[in-house]
Amino acid sequence: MWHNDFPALAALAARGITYLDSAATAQKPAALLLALQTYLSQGVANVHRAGYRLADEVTTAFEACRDEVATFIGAAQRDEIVFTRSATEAFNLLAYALEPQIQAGDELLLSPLEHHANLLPWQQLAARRSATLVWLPITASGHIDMTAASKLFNPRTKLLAVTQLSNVLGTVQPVRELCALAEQHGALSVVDGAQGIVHGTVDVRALGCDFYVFSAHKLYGPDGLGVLYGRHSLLSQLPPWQFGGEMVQQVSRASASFQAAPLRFEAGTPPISAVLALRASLAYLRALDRSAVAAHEAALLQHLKDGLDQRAGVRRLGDSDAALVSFVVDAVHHADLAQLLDEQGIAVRSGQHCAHPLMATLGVAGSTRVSLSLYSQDADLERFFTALDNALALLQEEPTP
Amino acid sequence: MWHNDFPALAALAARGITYLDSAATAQKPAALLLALQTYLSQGVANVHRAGYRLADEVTTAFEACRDEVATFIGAAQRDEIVFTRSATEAFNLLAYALEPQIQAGDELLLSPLEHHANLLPWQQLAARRSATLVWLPITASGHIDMTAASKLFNPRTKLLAVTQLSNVLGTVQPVRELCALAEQHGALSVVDGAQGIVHGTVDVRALGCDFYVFSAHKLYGPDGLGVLYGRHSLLSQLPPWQFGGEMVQQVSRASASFQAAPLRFEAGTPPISAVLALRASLAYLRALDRSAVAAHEAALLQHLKDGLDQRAGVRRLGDSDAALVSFVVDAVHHADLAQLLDEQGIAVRSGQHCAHPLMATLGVAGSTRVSLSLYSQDADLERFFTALDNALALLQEEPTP
Amino acid sequence: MSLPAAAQQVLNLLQQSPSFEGRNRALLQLGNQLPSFASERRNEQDLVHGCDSQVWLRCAQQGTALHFSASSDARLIRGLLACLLLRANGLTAAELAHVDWPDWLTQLGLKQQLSPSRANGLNAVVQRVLALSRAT
Amino acid sequence: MSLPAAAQQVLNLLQQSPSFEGRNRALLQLGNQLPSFASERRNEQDLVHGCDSQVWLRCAQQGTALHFSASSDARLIRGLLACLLLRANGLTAAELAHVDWPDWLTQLGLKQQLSPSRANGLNAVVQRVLALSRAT
Ligand SMILES: Cc1ncc(COP(=O)(O)O)c(C=O)c1O
Ligand SMILES: Cc1ncc(COP(=O)(O)O)c(C=O)c1O
Repeated sequence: MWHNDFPALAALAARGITYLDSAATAQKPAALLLALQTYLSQGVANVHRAGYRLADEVTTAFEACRDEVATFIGAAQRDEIVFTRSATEAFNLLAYALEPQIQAGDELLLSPLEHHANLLPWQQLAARRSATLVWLPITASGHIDMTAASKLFNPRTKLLAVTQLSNVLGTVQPVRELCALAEQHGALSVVDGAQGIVHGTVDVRALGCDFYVFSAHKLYGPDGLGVLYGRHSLLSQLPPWQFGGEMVQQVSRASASFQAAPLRFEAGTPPISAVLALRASLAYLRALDRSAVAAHEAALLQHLKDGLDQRAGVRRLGDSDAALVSFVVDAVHHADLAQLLDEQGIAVRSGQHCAHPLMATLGVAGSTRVSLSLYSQDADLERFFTALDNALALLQEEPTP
Repeated sequence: MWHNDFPALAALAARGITYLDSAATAQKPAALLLALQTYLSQGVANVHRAGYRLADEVTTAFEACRDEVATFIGAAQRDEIVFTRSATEAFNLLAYALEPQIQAGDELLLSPLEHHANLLPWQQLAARRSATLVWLPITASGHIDMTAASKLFNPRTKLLAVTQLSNVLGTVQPVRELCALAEQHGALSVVDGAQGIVHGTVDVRALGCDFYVFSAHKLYGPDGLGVLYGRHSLLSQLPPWQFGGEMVQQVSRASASFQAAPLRFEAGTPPISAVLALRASLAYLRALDRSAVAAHEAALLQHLKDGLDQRAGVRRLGDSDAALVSFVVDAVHHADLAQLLDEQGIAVRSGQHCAHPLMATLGVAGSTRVSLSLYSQDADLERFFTALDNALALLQEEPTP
Repeated sequence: MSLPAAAQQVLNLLQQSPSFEGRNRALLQLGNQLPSFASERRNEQDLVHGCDSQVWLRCAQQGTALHFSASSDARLIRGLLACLLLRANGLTAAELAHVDWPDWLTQLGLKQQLSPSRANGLNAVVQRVLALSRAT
Repeated sequence: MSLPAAAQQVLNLLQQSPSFEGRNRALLQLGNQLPSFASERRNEQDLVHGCDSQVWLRCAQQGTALHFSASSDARLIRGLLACLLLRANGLTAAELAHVDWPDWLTQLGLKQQLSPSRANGLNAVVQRVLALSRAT
């Protein structure tokens, strides 16, 4: 139903391509294309400290997006929203800006489900500060084990960094409970919402997290833009990380003073058109019936799981709660499967999904991931299953001796 | 002549707006709008390690832009080109990645002309490492004084960071000579090409710099994208700075190994559509007769300087060589002038232009900056002068007692 | 809430002179009337951040009525400040809290100037006026 | 430069079976014929980075002729490797330098597979073949 709002889908269909990789990046609604085209064809300007009305208009629209993001995720204040290049940059900003707060022997609590973006910055921070990464165990279904987790918090725990929705398993994590534990133990909490925000309503205050991160391009928005939410009392205390124009108050040859958050974290010319484009995407999403979307995605997910379970040799990894499923096939290499699916126009992810430690934990070299979005349809899954059957027919054949 | 290639100019003209702030950000050619629209409406995909043909196509186009940037600036190899969020991010990347090479007592050589983006990252680095910033004197015309400069290099000099073209004065700096001095003294050289690349052909090998930085949005390209060029022998030795997906080789819970440059510096999903858009802008620029462009801009600049020099009380800052002029007016506050110009539809920059130390050096609180581009026209300047005369008629009137 | 007399006057003045010249000449005149700060009173704590010119603002209390004085090194900005002060002066903190500033500037034909992203800092000045009034 | 006989055979085989099934079955068969590496010979230095599957490649010299052996844990990739090796084996380093790989894969109907951005790593394998041949 919503899929007519996404012009690329028709173009892909015309080429025989079925896009089932929305967890990597989502196709864009027409509203986004229009917003970009309008901005770029009506006159661009740089933002902040506008001396003329065009710059004032652009800045106002830019800052309006900050308000809309704040509303979208339930932030208490607009200045809790920082625009970054991507989710990845947001995690790096945090890992550098929090560095002074981490001492030797401190513990950073991570799950083995984490995407490299929410793992490597902490791994590097731990190395720089002689801190320790502590790993939250996961259950067979791919959920963080809360009983085990609660025992891992201790006075040395300084930070919790967990994903809301695994980009490999599709499992929804007990983030609210974990953040509550973190708070009880005086630890900071960082939630990776890159996947989570796409498939459910987010309320950062209800989650109780200190920081929340996502990328616009997965949320039907533009690439080149990420969002960092930070609780005001914490964000406003973090030192700036990148330096340049617009984030300063006074600069002399010897020293400088900086703006308050969020501007102090937005050095230089920001991705203006991406911010305006995100605004259009959020407006589009806001106008949807989100419970209808959720129901649609849930039905698709069930269809996907059932279909996979019916196929011999196919084993799902974990038990997905939302939007995506990874699987392996006995005696079939995921790279071979990827190649045969691609030849049949099926665009799915194959490999380690930027989550090497998780793959090691699961004991698999790689997997095939099918991911869904609000514009996915049952027909997409039918095409996928047909292609899968064709591929497996070849790959599961006994090798001629 | 070229101004018909920029759709926003007609829209601005229809609103009575004369855009003379291209040094802040440039309007976009139709070719860029088309490239964006095509990409977004034909099907987006994430880049690198493609498992299917759509991702392969997008990655190929993305990487082709790297080749085109390399050619555009005369880099020896494509892998000397790193895509960043902006020029600002590129300077920050350098200042963090070079940090291990800077020791207490080392000297970093800067000019007082630098934009905050090419000043603050070094100021912060100097503070972190107890290094010293040493300032290259400038002449009355606003050029780095080479005689004085040559005496400032010494064995403690570790790095030279200078702008190619001042964003406040429009003066072209003796970058080639300075880089040669840096090389002789074993110092690294960083050139800020944010303005320079827009108004002349750049050949990084002829310049002899180690690093060269610019922003796409000033070069008729998209916002949200910067470029860092690094000499291969140096860039390939720099440690990564931001961490996340795509920049790794192997990741375990305890450690990680990284890709070679440039990918090691491009953590996470890059600004893909901006890279594709830049490619379109570069193709557009390549097709122009660049000497005709240079002649056009030179004639406009002369028109601008002459016009300003004819007005009583108007004093130009420095002696611009290219593309932009800053001026002050006796007994007139730049903020008042900005307001009256804006009311008449003139979009020019007013203030300190992200160059506080330069303003302090020049002894002015701020200035008005008119900046030109290849799409500027004499008629734009005529409208500017009319508005200027109207504004000054009011502001230079004797105050009623 | 009726307009203070001084505010009514400035309204009349600006509404009578809607042209570019007229409006700005009026603003310049208004600015000239602003009592100028002696330079020793231009201290850091009265400086309003976020303005492209230097703007000082202070607040005094006479009974429950508040009186603001302000200055700037830019003449037109002084005129804009005058427009704000003529509307604000003499009001109580409670009354001030109810002033519809966007509406006031719209009536004066100066609405654009109040945008938070404007380098003139007028919005920052209004915020400071309100903060000072709350602090009394 | 005429094609080695084995290369001509694989060309015929793939050109005779242009369908999805035919081509891939042929590739799988070719892959099965690839002498498999004993696992103790799968050492780190023979591993070709940049492939989604694990690919090993080594080179031996017989006179001036080069002989490559390769393997992978993925069967179709093995087939693709076989296509490369059948074209390369027996050539001298000088001859190898002149092989037009994109053209060869185009003839086989496999051109897409050689893209540098492909996770299959075939491009990386070709680069390694050339590097090894230059090193002899
Ligand atoms: C769970 C998760 N976190 C973080 C990221 C990183 O996002 P980006 O590459 O946009 O920075 C991703 C994207 O793959 C993801 O799936
Ligand atoms: C000389 C110079 N350097 C650096 C920059 C910073 O560019 P950006 O804001 O795109 O990072 C600018 C832009 O104003 C500039 O003019």
